[in-house]
Amino acid sequence: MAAFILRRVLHALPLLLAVVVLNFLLIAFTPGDPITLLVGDFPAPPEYLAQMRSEYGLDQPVWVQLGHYLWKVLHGDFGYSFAAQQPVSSLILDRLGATLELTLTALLFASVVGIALGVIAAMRAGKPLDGGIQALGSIGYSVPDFWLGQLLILAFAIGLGWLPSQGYNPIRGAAPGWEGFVQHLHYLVLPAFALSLRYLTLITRITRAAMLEVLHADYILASRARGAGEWTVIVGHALRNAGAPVLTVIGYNVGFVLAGSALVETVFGWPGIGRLLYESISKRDYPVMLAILLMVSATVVVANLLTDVLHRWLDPRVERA
Amino acid sequence: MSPDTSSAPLLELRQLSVDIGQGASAVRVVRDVSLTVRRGEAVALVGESGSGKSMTAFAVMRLFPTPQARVAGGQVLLAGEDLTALDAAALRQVRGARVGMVFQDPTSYLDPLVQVGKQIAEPLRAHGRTEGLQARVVELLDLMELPRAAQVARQYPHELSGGMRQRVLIAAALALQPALLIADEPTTALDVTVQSGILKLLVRLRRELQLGILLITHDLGVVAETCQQVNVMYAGEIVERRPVVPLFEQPLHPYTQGLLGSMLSPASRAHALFSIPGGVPAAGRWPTGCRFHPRCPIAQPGVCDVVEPQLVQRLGGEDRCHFGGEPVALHAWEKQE
Amino acid sequence: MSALLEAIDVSRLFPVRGSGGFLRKRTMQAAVQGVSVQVNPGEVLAVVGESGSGKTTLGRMLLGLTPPSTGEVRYEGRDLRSLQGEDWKRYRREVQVVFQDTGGSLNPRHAIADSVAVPMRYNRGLSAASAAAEADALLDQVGLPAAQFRHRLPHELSGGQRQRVGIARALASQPRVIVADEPVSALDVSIRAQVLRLLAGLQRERGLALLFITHDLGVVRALADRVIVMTGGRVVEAASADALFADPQHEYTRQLLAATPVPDPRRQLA
Amino acid sequence: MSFTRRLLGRWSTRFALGFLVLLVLCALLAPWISPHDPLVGGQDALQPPLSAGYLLGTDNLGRDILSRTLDGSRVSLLVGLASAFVAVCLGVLVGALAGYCGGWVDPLLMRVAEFFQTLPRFVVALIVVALFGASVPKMILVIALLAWPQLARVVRASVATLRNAQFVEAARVAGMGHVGLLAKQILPNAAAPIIVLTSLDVAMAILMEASLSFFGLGDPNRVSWGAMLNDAQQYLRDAWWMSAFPGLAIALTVLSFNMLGDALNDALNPKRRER
Amino acid sequence: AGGKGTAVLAIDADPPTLNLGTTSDFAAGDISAKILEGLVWLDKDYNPKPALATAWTVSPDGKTYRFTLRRGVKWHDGREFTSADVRYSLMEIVGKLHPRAAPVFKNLGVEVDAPDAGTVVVRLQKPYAPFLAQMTVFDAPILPRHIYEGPAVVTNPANQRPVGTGPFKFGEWKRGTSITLVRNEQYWDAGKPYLEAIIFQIIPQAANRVPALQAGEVDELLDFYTPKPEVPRILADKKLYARRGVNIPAVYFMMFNVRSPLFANKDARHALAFAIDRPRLVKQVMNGLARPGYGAFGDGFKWLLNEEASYAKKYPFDPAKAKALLAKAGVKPDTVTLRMPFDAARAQMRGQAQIIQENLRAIGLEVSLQPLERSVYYDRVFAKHDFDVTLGSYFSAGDPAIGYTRLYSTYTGTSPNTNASGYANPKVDELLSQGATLSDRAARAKAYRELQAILNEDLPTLVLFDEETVDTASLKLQNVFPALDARDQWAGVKMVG
Ligand SMILES: Nc1ncnc2c1ncn2[C@@H]1O[C@H](COP(=O)(O)OP(=O)(O)OP(=O)(O)O)[C@@H](O)[C@H]1O
Ligand SMILES: Nc1ncnc2c1ncn2[C@@H]1O[C@H](COP(=O)(O)OP(=O)(O)OP(=O)(O)O)[C@@H](O)[C@H]1O
Ligand SMILES: [Mg+2]
Ligand SMILES: [Mg+2]
Repeated sequence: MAAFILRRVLHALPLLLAVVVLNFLLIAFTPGDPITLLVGDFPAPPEYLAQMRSEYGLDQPVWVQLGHYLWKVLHGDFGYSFAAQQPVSSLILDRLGATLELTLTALLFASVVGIALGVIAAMRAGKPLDGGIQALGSIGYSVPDFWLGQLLILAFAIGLGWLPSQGYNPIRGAAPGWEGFVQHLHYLVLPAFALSLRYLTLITRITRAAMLEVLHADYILASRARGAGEWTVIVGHALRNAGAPVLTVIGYNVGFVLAGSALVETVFGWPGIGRLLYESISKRDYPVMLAILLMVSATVVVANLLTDVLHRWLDPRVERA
Repeated sequence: MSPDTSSAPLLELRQLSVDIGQGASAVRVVRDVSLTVRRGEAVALVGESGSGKSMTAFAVMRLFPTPQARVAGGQVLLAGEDLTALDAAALRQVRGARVGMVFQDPTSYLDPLVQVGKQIAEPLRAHGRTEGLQARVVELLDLMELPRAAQVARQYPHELSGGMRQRVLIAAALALQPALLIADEPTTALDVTVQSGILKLLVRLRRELQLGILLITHDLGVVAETCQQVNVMYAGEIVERRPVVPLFEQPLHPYTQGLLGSMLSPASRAHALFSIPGGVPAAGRWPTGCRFHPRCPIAQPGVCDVVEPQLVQRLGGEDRCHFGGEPVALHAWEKQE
Repeated sequence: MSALLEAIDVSRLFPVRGSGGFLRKRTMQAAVQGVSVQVNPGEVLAVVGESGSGKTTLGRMLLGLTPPSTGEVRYEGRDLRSLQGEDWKRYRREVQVVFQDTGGSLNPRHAIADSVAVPMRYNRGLSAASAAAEADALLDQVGLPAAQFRHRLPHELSGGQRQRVGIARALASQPRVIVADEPVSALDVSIRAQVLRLLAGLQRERGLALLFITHDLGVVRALADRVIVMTGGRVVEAASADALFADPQHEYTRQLLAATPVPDPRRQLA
Repeated sequence: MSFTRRLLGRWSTRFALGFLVLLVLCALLAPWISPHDPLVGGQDALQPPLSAGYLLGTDNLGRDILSRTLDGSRVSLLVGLASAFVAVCLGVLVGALAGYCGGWVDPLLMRVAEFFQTLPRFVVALIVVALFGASVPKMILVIALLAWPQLARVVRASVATLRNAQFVEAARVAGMGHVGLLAKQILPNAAAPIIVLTSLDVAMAILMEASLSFFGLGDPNRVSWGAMLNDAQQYLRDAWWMSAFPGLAIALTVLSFNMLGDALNDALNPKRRER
Repeated sequence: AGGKGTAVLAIDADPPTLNLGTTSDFAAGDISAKILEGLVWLDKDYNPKPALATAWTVSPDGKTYRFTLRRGVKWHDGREFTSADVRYSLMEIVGKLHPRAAPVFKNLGVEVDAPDAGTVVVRLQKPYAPFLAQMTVFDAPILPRHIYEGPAVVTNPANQRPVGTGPFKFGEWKRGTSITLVRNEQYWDAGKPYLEAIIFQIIPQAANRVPALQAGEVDELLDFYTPKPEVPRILADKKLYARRGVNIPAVYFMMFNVRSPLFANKDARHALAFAIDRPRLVKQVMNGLARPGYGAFGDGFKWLLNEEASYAKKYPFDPAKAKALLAKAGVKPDTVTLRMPFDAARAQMRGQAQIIQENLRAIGLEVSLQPLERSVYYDRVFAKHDFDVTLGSYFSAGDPAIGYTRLYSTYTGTSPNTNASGYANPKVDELLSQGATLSDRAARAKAYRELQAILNEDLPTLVLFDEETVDTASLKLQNVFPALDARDQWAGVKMVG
């Protein structure tokens, strides 16, 4: 297993290198000059622009910049954000917690609820309950998430006033202790829901399909023939065997959830990486963009790796290298 | 030790019917099947593919591979108790505890993700045993003549050979010492050498544990080696039933004779090989009259294609042929050739 | 008698992913090891052996579907690897196959007449029209009246009927050798006999050579002139059919004979 | 049951197909059936639905929502279908090559696919369109470039399995060449997942176009549903109809393609037939 | 102690820096204006009022300014504020790095002397009328020399946690969420400030800001952050105070590329002036919060208006006339497509562009809208001049000479936010220079009136409308917005209830 992980990591390295290089070149060859954004809306003297450019190393040929960048990334240094005038790593670290909180909550919610709904639908296949779950699922999957976010805000925050419309914590400061935590959870509900819905319905669909695939498998029949109860049959055998595709979908969609957070965090004013990315795109903050893209790609790679490892662990048939 | 034919039947099917599908589109794949298994007796159910053997077996435990199938009529008596009258919970108490079941393809009937020991212990757990599971599993695997039982218990199905897997399935079926074992083509997927091992095992268990066995197969050679009673099934119906020796020596139904005739023996050469022409009609598209008449060499127009034959008692067994009692039937196929 | 199709000391290795080890350590396992067989014109050669003994692999090497790791396969005395252009085409045409899996060996989307016509179009270069006509004739010949069966899809046929299509397709190339890989083991007893009869008849009429792979000694007895017995990738016994049944030499052959069920209820297992 | 019967057996599929047919008709006929010029407004800004002359109301610049929604279907469908088409061509080509050739070609192509899969689709599209400017062809290309790997993987898996299927080997023994084998024997049998994924890709592309337009990165010279939602953002509380109709149009279209995908999946998969 | 209440002010995003000496970012100004101070501040009538300078004199030739500094002022870190800080700030930071002030300082050849700790003398090489107006915290903030003296001003960590002399001290910056300022107990204006703390809450989604204001989560929302369609809702809210229309003038305009063959012709430019429905732009894009274009300098500076030359007289909405003019310019209908790039990030531009597209199509001109990411936009328009018409808006910063001159004065460089039209007229340059250097307002007005006559006729740029602003605050806040710039002068703001 350790060797397998090591091999996968070694395989992933060139991939990540390619991601960095491509992103770097993509961004470097776009028209426009980030420095002009930095100085604001009045004409700045050319000397000043030149000074800024050399300050950020933008006056060098692209391949030199790329080389410098790769060298620094290798040493864990993601450069300096000229828009925020901070080291990129500290900028990202500042926001990392919020994003982790949001995406993990969304993932967890989507997985648990999605699997539960999928199992229920599969067991009631063809019945009204199944139809209902499938119909809601299709709709949930089809509503554009940015629109959904707005509708949620309109309904639950502005209309009903049950939940805050945006932000991370009460503005004037959260109450201490437990109460504060509950207050904070209020802020989490809508964005987490908006972020998870598509994913949730996807998991429901996959779980349902995978369950249907295995519910009529011979070993399920055999287990019933041994007198096993429904719980054992469904959870112990069916869900376990349906697990691989479900797990795969969960793992391989982590990237999409992360990317989706760019939208949701912006709509809900959540102070995370996604919004930072969106802001950095509009400010042309190359180092931040690059670092976040790399981070997302790396997360995807790691998520895939974890999925495979988990898959191997769950399924003894996959050979252990 | 010969089977205790005097005792009350262990399993008795009475006029059992199985339907697939609902309402108008329902197809009766098993019709009015009656048969009996006693303690310590191996009873065969033979017939070509699609004749309804498996459906009959599944009907015993009311456990079908497709949700469309259901028992449409008749009774299943297990030691006198009617299983068709039980509710789901009560039926679950029967499954695995009083009736064990073994299937054709040991690979697909074992959960690939669960250690075989756990699967053998499953009926024990399902029926409330929590202690000494490990020991019982090892004991069962020993009984199945598997070496290094403790190690095998920890392995996964794909790590075992086909013969070992089939033994595991049998071990799981016998974990709670049921009186009846239903074995649906337990050796079809296996090599001949492995098959002979499994058959020997079944024969031993039958005698040592006084196990009643309902053995489903299409291989008459297997039947000849292991069973005492034989039920021949065609198109959802029992067409002949008799003890094994008379059945082989003096089959009355032309279908039985055909089956026996198409067996390969060391003496047969290909050009001389016999086969029943045609095939089993698809379920639901049974011909009128005798279901076998389109393939039958002695079928007589006006009789066989019109009148449904009934099971008739004769010569120590039963058969379902209009001419079963007449001399033509004894050598039906020879006259054909 | 010079062999039509022969394997000379062929072996075939397959990689098995070894356990442990740091980076992928490939170990090779032999599926077939140093096997030589000869198929003579017009003869039926049976290959028997337990599951996994390399029967299929041997057959595939003779068919040119799997290249041997060592040794060589010769057709009419010439190494397959040296066959070029027309010679290769002729080999392709003259050595045909019938597979075990009646369902999987026919394209589920093609009407059976089309499947039968494929070898005529490609191996023999017939035009679409003449291929279709000939395919009809062949279907008739294997007992599937073309008028009735021509347009059926494989799933609309029974196993025995599908196997007949498979045989018709093999015949469509007008081969001299057919490699039949367990063509009857998936079939019902009564249908099995039909197919065997058909094969035996064709073999006799056309003087076909047949390499027959099976694990059923009854089938061997019914069809074969000569038999080779394989276990663990090696040939352990080769003899004429009669000699083999009368006086098996190898321990495994004896086991095999003993394990075959005898349809005599008076000799039940004890 | 025939394929069509199986496909049309469910009401949801009939709904989806009906809606899509209607949509295509609307897109084709938009210039003739629109009550107003979708690009021309006037003084009648923010009229609610059912007000004189405007069935679905007007937007902040006084343009007719109905006409704009009809016109918007053209961009959505164009982007959806065209990018799915490009993605399918690429995906099938790469997947078939990788699956059929095996050897070193396979891992190489799959690494490339993996690389594109590692990139977060939406984010990359956002960056590319933001930095290089928006136009419909560009959007189609970007979306297609990010969508093909999934198809390639699926096709590769099918082809790799089918390559060794007995009927393919039989055809090989029958003398068929590589191209014939791929085109006539293998790919037709891998069609099911391709068709299903295509319909899902169309849905995905439509959503992506809408999202990009929502961020103000669409082509402003053409009406699109996402752009309408973007316009509507500021009027969410004052003119619900500005966002409701394009939003619904997106949701229904995506829903229909998804349902179609599901239905095809079931209909093309013989194993699912009876469920 | 002393302060009461915490005010929450909405902003849109994290500012890049809090060093106002190097940025003209709006949010940075919002925050830093409470921490830092200039020498003066401007009241609602553009009058300079004492801040760090208590008094000043101007030499008769308008070239020498002598400021008397406030004594006893302490930096937030406890150090004494002296004239050295002023000299350093003006010469080393503002004069070199401030995007708005640096070019002006360079042009004027500004020299700063500090004859003693309480006096600063500024010498210009030529007179410059709005000089005092540029000595506010926004254009010339005074920064602590002891912290900035050293190599790199732009990367100084103090930019993230500034030290100033203002009423509030930097507290905490939660990135993406909020920035908190706390009361400066040592503030020179004893007793002030009245607030205990200020929280700048980041609300990235514009649509969420007004609800937050109405719900009382936020106490102040400036026009800059307010979506226009929501303004009527604000004006109707009884719990809110809205300051409407008192603002620093800003104009939205359409610039013609006079290098292009089409717009080299004055008739074509006039045609567009007749064709574009400016009142509709005001109504539908700005929700009525603007005034249709008046002329080259808008109508924000009442003292310089030239009614004779105004657009209302010269270019009423008249598509027929527009068509005729186009024909006269030799343009056949439906043969030309104009390329109109604009900054994609600015929501108002899209609406304007669409109405203009519609208006021009009506006279037979197709317009291709090209929303571009900002730096690409700058590159296309200001560096490459690759456009036919473009949309923009310039902010006057309180004087036409500061903000609007760059629209018309001859310019050959590539800096953004300059005159990209390619229009060059020595007469105009001469008059603009007069407008900037004459110290007498009447004389300046004369120059500007003459400019309007020329520019409204030559029309290198068509002013579409003057923006009107609505800055809003909760009624719980008292004494808000005493200054011209709503972000300035928060020491006197009180919180009640
Ligand atoms: N899932 C199913 N749906 C519909 N019909 C079925 C299903 N399973 C079996 N049948 C039909 O029921 C009939 C009896 O099937 P059964 O499986 O009992 O036959 P069998 O005698 O066991 O055959 P085999 O030797 O092939 O196992 C057949 O005609 C078959 O077509
Ligand atoms: N493509 C392959 N890759 C790896 N191993 C293979 C491959 N083909 C065959 N083998 C291995 O080679 C051995 C021989 O296989 P082969 O299929 O030839 O046996 P067989 O005698 O035909 O068995 P059966 O009776 O089960 O068909 C087996 O252990 C098998 O696992
Ligand atoms: Mg069966
Ligand atoms: Mg084989």
